[in-house]
Amino acid sequence: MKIFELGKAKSPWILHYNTGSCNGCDIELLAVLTPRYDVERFGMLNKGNPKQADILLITGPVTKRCRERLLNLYLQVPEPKVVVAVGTCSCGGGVFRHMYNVENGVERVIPVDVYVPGCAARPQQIIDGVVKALQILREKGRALEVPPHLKKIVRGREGGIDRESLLEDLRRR
Amino acid sequence: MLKMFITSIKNLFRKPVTQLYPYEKYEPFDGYRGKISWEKGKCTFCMKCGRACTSGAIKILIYSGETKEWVWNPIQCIYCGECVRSCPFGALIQEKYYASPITKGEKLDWSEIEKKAGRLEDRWRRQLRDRRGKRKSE
Amino acid sequence: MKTLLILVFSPVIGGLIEGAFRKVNARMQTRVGPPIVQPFYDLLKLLQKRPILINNYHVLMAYAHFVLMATALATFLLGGDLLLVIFFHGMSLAFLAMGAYSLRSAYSHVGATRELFHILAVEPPLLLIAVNIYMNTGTFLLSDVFETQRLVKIMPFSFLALIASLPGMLRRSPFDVSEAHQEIIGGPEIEYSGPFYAPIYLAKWLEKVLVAAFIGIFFLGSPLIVVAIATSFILVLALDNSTARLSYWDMVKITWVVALPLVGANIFLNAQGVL
Amino acid sequence: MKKIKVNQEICTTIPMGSQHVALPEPVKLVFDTENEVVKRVSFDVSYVHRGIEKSLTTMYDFKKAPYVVGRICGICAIAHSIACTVALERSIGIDGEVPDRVRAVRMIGLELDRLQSHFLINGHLAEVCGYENIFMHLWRCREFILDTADMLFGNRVQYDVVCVGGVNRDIDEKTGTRISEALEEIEESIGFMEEVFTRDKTLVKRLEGLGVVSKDKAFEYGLVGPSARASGVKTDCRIEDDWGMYRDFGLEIITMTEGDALARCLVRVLECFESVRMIREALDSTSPGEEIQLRVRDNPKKDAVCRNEAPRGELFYYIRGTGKKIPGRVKIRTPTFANIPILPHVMIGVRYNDVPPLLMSFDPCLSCTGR
Repeated sequence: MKIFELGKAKSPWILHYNTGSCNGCDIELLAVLTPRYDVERFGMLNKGNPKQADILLITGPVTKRCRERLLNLYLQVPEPKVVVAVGTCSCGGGVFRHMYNVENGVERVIPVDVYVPGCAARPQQIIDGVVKALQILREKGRALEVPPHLKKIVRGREGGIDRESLLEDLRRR
Repeated sequence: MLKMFITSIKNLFRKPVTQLYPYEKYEPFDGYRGKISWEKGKCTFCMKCGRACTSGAIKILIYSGETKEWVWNPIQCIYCGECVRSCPFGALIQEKYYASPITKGEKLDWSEIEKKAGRLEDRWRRQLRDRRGKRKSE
Repeated sequence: MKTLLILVFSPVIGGLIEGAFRKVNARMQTRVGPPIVQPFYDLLKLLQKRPILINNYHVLMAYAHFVLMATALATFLLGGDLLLVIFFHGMSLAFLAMGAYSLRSAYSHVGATRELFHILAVEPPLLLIAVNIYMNTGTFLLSDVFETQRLVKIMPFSFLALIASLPGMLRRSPFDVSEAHQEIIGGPEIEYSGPFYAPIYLAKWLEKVLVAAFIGIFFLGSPLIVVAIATSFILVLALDNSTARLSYWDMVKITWVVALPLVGANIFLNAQGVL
Repeated sequence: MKKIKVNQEICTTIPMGSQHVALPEPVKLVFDTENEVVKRVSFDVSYVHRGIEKSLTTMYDFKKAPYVVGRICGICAIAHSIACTVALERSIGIDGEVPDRVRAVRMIGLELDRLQSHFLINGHLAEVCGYENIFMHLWRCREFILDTADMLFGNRVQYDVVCVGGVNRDIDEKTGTRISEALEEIEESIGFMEEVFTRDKTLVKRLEGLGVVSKDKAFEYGLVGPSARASGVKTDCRIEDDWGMYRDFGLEIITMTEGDALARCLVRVLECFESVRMIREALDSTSPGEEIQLRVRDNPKKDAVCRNEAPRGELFYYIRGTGKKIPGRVKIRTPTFANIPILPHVMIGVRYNDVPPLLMSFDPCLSCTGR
């Protein structure tokens, strides 16, 4: 229905998690909420609650202690969801690449949809990234609309993703 | 408390300070450390920029023949400008525009390129060593 | 027919009020703010999310919260008993707290306890205001109350008491203790997600309509009714933007100390026949 | 530590973190509360350990070190860069030759950073108190400071302006005059901040008498920075280990005696005035056009330390030079590391709703602490 289409990409509620970044991107993320940039124009709210979030904004190169928490948070966000890696170090490690306690980037732990470059990412870049994420959110929302007779099969297939197997996969790495 | 109360009500009738960014164009200050652009003609592939780069965002792939490649990863760069300062030929210029975000498909496979550059550099070093060894033995 | 109209239109008006709240709040902070129909976008999105169920009881309580809030509003607008309205309103908040207690989440428990304090703070002034209305009109039945004109003239202090308990009812700073975003991230509603959060979101709109109707009672028959409602809401928002959050104990104390004597004074003056 | 008996059965355990709205950084605090009064606290701060000290002795040569240590913490990035650079310069033995202009530019960078950091934390403190409007206003004012930094150094957060032997870019006269204009605007907004933290009733009511640290306690736990100064301890590394020209400019150490959360905020506010004065002095005392970068030929060869006053307090760098390109040992002691041990002691007996403001009043930076 057309009216349902409207709601898809108009109200992204964000969840922000710092996985060991330098705080630079985190404070820019907070700055994005303040009067100069004001992303509430796009309906974006900092919910801070994974169960009510749509967009995960992740900063930092994912330290080894953070990755299980990151995975937990990712699994708690209901679909459709989009992951945005904010800042150089969450995209590929940045200066922290190949340090001993660091997974090089968020993509090693959870799938990432949009990469926002910059060290630290400017508010303008973050807004650009969010706008891009909104398009992806709309597409993902469409992909969720599976015809009812196929729903059983799809659900069965998606049941394969559970926390234990993902954790096992992480430990093996 | 009272002052903020009055200010809040006054703000209702003032213009908001928000920049409507994606709809309103934003011009960065001169001297903003943005994207790195590379001029092919001036570059001699001396690898100084690659060595100066803190985060390893510049890789120079020197294949066996004349084919050489300068690769810069926008999502690995920390935009410190050290490569621009280290370039003796002025082949690198830092633009004042920031890089835009990219999606999954547009991303370079950086670990693959890192490996490749390492392999090529090793080979190149070995060749250099062999040549020196030959010269010494002669 | 009237019932149907109320059922359809009150959420729409509630959504618009909620949108206006967010817009005005943003403008007070010198921001642009979301479009005024933003709450509807939010609701549509919530309905389309993949559901995550925690336990059945939890979800049941969310729906009970919504249904009782809707009943309270319908009773009010259809001219039912004022005491019933207040009872339904309090009951609906209690259901929210009960839903929050059904989990093992610490934030949820803290939020639920605060929600109960919330009921404790807000309901007594409302009840006393109802008693005051009964004194002046001789009935609790709203359909009869609707016929009296400009109640504010004879009970101005009660109206002030209602204004004083508004920040508590609308969960605005200084009394937004039960959702306290920076402390317990939404309190009782923290574990609801997607389509199960939607009824709670809707109930919030309905509560705003209910509050607006409560203010409207005092200005019946006056052309200023809309202006009065809008002004009191703007005052609440300005207060929200000029105070820090206080503790739940302060909320109960301040609401009672300010609102109860005001209503009491009005009752006394009405009894003496001064007003 | 105060001994309070904890009844396990009626206790509610409230975890806070590692992901929480009031915390921009991952830190886990677990509170055992009775009737929302905190009875026991446990801390876990090492979520952000990345191994930067190790990498400085294995991966990066000393010329890249200022850029890498800048990424320890984005809020006090330039404080880290300067401390590292000064320590390296002392290790190489060129710290006496650094021209005055370089010192001035570094001072301007550090003081701008201090300004934005103090605005940031005071705004965030107001937000966790539930006072959203102050947060929005202070962060709007903070944008002026960030714009100034953007104009001067080419970035908003990570300035990356310091390098071993000098600075990367000079401030020309045109920008200098523009900064002086911006400084007036900044001073006005500091005045606004002062008014808020002294006059605003609800905010003062919440912060007054919250988490009192006496002078003796502050000595005992070795507090640093604004938290120590709010308790009356007169300490400032800008005076004690002067790499710039702070002693010449007559920097005043601001102290207060109350030692509560409000005093910590007010110390920060008053320091902002002092920072603005320092920037003005630095701009006036030197002129552009001098040499801004020394040629560094040697490698670090001596042991050297540098103590620098970051926005949060004393920042300590120790570098062991080995004569090679890569130093043998880099030791960093960050301000928050010194400020954390007292937190469990002041938190006991506090209501849970006062915990986020109390935590924020100490201005914790876990990225520094975890490294």
